[in-house]
Amino acid sequence: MFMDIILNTLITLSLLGAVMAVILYVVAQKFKVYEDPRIDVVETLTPGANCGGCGHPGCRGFAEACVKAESLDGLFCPVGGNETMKKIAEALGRAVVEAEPKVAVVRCNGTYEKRNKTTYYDGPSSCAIEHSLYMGDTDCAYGCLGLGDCVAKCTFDAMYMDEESGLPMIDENKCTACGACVKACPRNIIELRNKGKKNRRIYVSCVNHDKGADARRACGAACIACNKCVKVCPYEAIVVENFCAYIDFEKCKLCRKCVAECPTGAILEVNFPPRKEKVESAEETAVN
Amino acid sequence: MGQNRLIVSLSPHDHAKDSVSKIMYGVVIAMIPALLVSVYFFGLDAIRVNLIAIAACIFFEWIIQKLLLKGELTITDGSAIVTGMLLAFNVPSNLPWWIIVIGALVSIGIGKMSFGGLGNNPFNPALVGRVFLLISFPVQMTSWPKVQVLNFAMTDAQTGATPLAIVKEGLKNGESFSSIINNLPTSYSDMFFGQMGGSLGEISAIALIIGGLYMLYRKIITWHIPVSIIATVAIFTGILYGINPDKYADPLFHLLTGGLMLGAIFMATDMVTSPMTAKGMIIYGVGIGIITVLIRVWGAYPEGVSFAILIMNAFTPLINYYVKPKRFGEIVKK
Amino acid sequence: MNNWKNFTKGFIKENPVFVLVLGMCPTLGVTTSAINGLGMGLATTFVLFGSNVVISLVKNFIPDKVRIPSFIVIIASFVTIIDLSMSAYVPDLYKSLGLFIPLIVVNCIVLGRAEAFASKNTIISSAIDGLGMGLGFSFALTLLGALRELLGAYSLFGHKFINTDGILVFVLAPGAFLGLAYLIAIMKRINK
Amino acid sequence: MEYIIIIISAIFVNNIVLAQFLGICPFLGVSSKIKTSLGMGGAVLFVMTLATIVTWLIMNYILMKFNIVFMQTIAYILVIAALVQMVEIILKKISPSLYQALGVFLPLITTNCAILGVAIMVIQKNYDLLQSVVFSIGTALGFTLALIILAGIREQLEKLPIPSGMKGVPVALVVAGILALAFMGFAGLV
Amino acid sequence: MLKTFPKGGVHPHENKFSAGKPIEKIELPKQVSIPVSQHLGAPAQPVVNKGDEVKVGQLIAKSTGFISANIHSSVSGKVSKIEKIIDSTGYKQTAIIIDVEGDEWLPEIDRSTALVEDIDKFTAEEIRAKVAEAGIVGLGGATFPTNVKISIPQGKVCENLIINAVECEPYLTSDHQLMLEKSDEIIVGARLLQKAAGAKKIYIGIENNKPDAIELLKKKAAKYQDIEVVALKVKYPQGGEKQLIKAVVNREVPSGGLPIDVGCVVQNVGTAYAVYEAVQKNKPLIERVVTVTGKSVPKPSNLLVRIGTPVSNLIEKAGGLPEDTGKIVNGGPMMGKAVKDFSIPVTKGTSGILLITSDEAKRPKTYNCIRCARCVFVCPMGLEPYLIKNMATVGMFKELQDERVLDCMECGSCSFGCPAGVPLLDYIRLGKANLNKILRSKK
Repeated sequence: MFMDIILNTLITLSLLGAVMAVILYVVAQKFKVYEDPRIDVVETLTPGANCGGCGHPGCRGFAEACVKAESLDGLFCPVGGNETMKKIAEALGRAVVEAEPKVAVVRCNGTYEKRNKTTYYDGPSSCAIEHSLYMGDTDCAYGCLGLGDCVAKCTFDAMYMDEESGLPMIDENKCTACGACVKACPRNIIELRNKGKKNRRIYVSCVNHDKGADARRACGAACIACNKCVKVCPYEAIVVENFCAYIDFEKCKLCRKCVAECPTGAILEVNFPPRKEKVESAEETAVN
Repeated sequence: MGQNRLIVSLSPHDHAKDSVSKIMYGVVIAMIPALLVSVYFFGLDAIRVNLIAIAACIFFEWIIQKLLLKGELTITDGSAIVTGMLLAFNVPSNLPWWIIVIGALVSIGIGKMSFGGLGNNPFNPALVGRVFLLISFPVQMTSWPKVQVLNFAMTDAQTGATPLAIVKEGLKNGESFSSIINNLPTSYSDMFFGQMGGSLGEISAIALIIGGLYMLYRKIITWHIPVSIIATVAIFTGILYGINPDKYADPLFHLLTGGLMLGAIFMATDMVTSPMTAKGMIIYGVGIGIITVLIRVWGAYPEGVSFAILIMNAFTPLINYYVKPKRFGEIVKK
Repeated sequence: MNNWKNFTKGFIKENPVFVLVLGMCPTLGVTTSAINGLGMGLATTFVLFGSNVVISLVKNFIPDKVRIPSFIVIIASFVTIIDLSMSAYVPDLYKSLGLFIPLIVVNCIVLGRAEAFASKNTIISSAIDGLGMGLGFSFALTLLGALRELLGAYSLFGHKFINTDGILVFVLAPGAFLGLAYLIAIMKRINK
Repeated sequence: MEYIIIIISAIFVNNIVLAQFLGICPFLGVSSKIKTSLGMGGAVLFVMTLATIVTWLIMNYILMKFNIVFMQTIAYILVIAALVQMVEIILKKISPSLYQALGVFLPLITTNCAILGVAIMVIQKNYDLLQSVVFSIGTALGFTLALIILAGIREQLEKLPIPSGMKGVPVALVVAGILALAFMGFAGLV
Repeated sequence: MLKTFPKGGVHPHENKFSAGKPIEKIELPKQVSIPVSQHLGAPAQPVVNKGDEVKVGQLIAKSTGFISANIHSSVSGKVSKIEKIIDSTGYKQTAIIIDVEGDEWLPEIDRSTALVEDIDKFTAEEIRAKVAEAGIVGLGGATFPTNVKISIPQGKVCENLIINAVECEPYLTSDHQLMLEKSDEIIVGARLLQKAAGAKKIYIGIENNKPDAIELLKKKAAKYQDIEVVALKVKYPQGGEKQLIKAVVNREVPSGGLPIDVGCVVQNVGTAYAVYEAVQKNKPLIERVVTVTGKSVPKPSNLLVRIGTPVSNLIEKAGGLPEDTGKIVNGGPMMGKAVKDFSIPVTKGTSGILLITSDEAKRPKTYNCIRCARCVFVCPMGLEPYLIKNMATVGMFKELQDERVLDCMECGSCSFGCPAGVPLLDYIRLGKANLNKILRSKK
């Protein structure tokens, strides 16, 4: 009796298992869908943040794109950075494009002090809406509106609004250069720039296209396209276009000459040691 | 410049000057006739219940906003008063104070503030509170004091069942509807004016209708929901009555008793929890009507309006999702 | 030290109910009283412990393809054991837990731990993990059960404090949902 | 009439989710979008009916015959696991979009206690095969109904500022709690 | 029962303070700034240079595309500069700035007030050419080039010309006053438009709050079989093209379609007058009637203003800037645009300048949406503003296409009636703009 039960149990279970296995096998064969197994492999290598910073719908989308693409050119996971890309390249047996680490930079220095408000904007706290309405509550039609659309879009908690200046600030340690803020800004002020050696960067913190006098009238920190920086730059890294200077971060060697030269202080330097006295006085004049 | 800056905003630059608090206080005004009737029949107890409920609702909203949500205080918008009054209208006038406070806590805490306050709640907060109490304290919630005209002594009044419960019980025992209704102490005109047992705000159909007309006039509600509920109940029960007048109560009885009028005019029309389109409102109203009759006729509870409204509240997002207003210039696909 | 961490994480930081939101069905279904919650929790702990140990033992013999089915069979065996022994030794408790005992087999926690932990770790740490998680689960269930019993019947582990009916909703279905909702919300706040 | 009562009871009065607490995981997990929840409901309806039939047959014609009823849990879970995998494979082929939408929750149907629960319940209730099928259909419909209602409410809440502590599971549970409260009104209907 | 459109609409306070005030000519300013983009479509290309002498009516910027319009000098004098100035859009646009010297008109412009009724001397082709030459755009506010509208595309037939004399915007009275003073010219202008578009019938739609204009036009139109003056119930936004067509001839312009799809062309009364002047008097569009009004304005008036005159001159003429002015709106209160400062010039689309006191200028307090459904009930296009707002807030722009957000004509009825004070239209615009961006990038 006891043996019977055990025997029955064994037989039924193994039979059941076998039948199920056969059915499953048949079904699996019949309804086979080919899916590149490498997609799964790559997906496990991604950070899984699903932030969309790479331009693909989520990490699996990125993995699919990686597997399908001929080469990994143009495919870069901003969150995982080079390390992740290296791993993916290894897994797929391809060469990886080394990308300089980047960081988001707000190219507007129009603090409350530097820019007078000329109207009172009454509406939802959204840059996009204010931008669609008019040039903004200051006389500068290009600068930051200060309502924090970029901060709201940052999923890495790397941005905050500085209450004193009314400008968004970026925590460079948290910033993954995913570009969400760049897309969020209706005025295209935010740019992804190379992090630079020792995290040092120099950039023109202004994007206005007004003539010098107009720009100056609207904002004390505006680039007035005086061309002084262009003249002083030994590496031809600076160009002035549409009444605004731009420093090419690929060419810039961080010599800091332009910073001292700028009459409005529109060129900013980040993470440099403090200057010697002479230069400081130059900065002072820039502020005045 | 500086101090004399022009204001710039998107159009329109004019506003109808209506506001949420005006609407809420409008509802409060509309409830006053029913409140007066309840005082007339239940005495000071009616005022006691109302005051406790309103005070508790305001207090809980204030404390939750202050301590937990740390958001902007919105108690002045009057919605807590409406919730408190509706909750009070839905309970017997002799309910112990602590049960009312629990009801207010559930209404505000669970029904409203859990979702972030006014406008976000998918369910009518007062009804959440009332159903919670009904299921938690079945005894206290279903012993209704008998009406006594202008009795202001705070004595314990006798309690009795509502006409709905009496009829339901009688029908279950196999009596015919006509014999039950003839033995009932309340006539249809009594029911119309409110001289019957029940929750304190639901007794007088005429007072509720006056309030409803006022809200219609103020454009706080539209006709769709109340009319569709009442019509559905009338038609559905009419059919049943037509099939077997002994086994089922007549439509007029269903319309005048219980919380139907209160539900149709004040509870179901709660803006936050009812559909957005005219078509959707009618579907919603018909749904409430059908479920009400189902529960009243075949369910375990004598009264089903509260449940019916809560259930249709749950369906409201789906109705909004599937029922769209007629778009201008829509090309009709054939 | 590491083992201690493995053991305690199940209580607050990775509590299967409050934080991972797994095993909701028994959590809601049986917690009408503290004792039911505790009983269910301990039964689950037994299965978790047993299956974790066995799986970490046999993990090397099982081919990857049939991993999950084998795990399920192992788990199901332990469930059957506890099912039968409970019906024999604690029939009252067994009756009130009812359907939920055989349903331990589909409790996401059990399979989840097997897959995520036991199939990759040694016996000792798997056992500790299973025990910790199980006790964390029991803790959650007991807490919810106690809350519901306290509010719903004014009693705790069968001791009546006030001799009337409580707020009945809490021993009924809606109370389970509401009680758990606010417990999770509170836990969220604590974990922050 | 008997079958109608079974169905109404399974959908409204003893709703599998709101009254019996089975299938809570997918109930909370797949209820953020109306479309997904409809798909999930369909999948559950299909798997549940199929599983009930198969397990009923196994119970009555194998386990009882060989007197090894205690093997119920093990045998059932095997069958269900295999069935789910089968559905998954078929769905992947027939409707990739639905497969994508249901994603991780298809395997979760295996561990959906509603399926196993119903399979066990029909045995406990001594239903015959037809009754079992009707019961499982009704239960699945009840599950889908609860799922869609919750999905509708959650889709609406998603666009509103909910207190941060309540976001996600807690608010879904509160909604479920109030729903359960409301569904208690159906008590005594059958 | 008066005719109206069936779905939605609101009743803002009319506040027509300047009603019945005769049209006054305003003195020439010292300097005018004439933006090159005063119309829908591509900006015109300046054809004068700094230092050039120009006369009144001289072409100073040429239309650059199919949808574009000529710009003429409204004064005589010297071009002082061509530069970017802030205009009523709130952005900087290129404008031709002219220092006024004297008032010397081009000789071919007939400045007499004699009525020229004969329309048979022109063919439809010639009328269209003259309209295009004169740079006429829709004067109701949309500023769509008129010649494009009356050039009926192949395969379509224009049955009805509807003259939009609704003026449903509160406060504004410029069209009303124009009808009272220039009724004969308007009728001739309408017939010119009819001929150009080949329409069988003319309807003139007027809201019932202008009984004097209805009566006068009915009298003047009596001798023409094919002109019908239709009195309409007062309801905003009846002046919207689609609503007007629905109200007058009960046809529904399909979603995404144009009035011509249902055989209609709609023209503003002001446009009809401008067409009359352009065709019969050779006068390009260089001036228009502007209402200057507001609750605190000392002298609400209807002014005949040269294009390019600074708004501050108009306000001066209407009695000066009231002290508590909080907002200046170019247009009416429902669809007008708040402007940034007083120096902006009057353009072809400026139908009114509305001054709002500072306490009324502030928007009402915002509550949570209580889903009262008023926005759904008042939306004349049958949309669900609350839903669009919610979706735009969480960034579901692509899905907005299914909610037909592009049908929104931004009448503002939803924001106007919202008891919670939610700026629904702001978000709808945001959604529209983002959806358009997505659609454009797809192309």
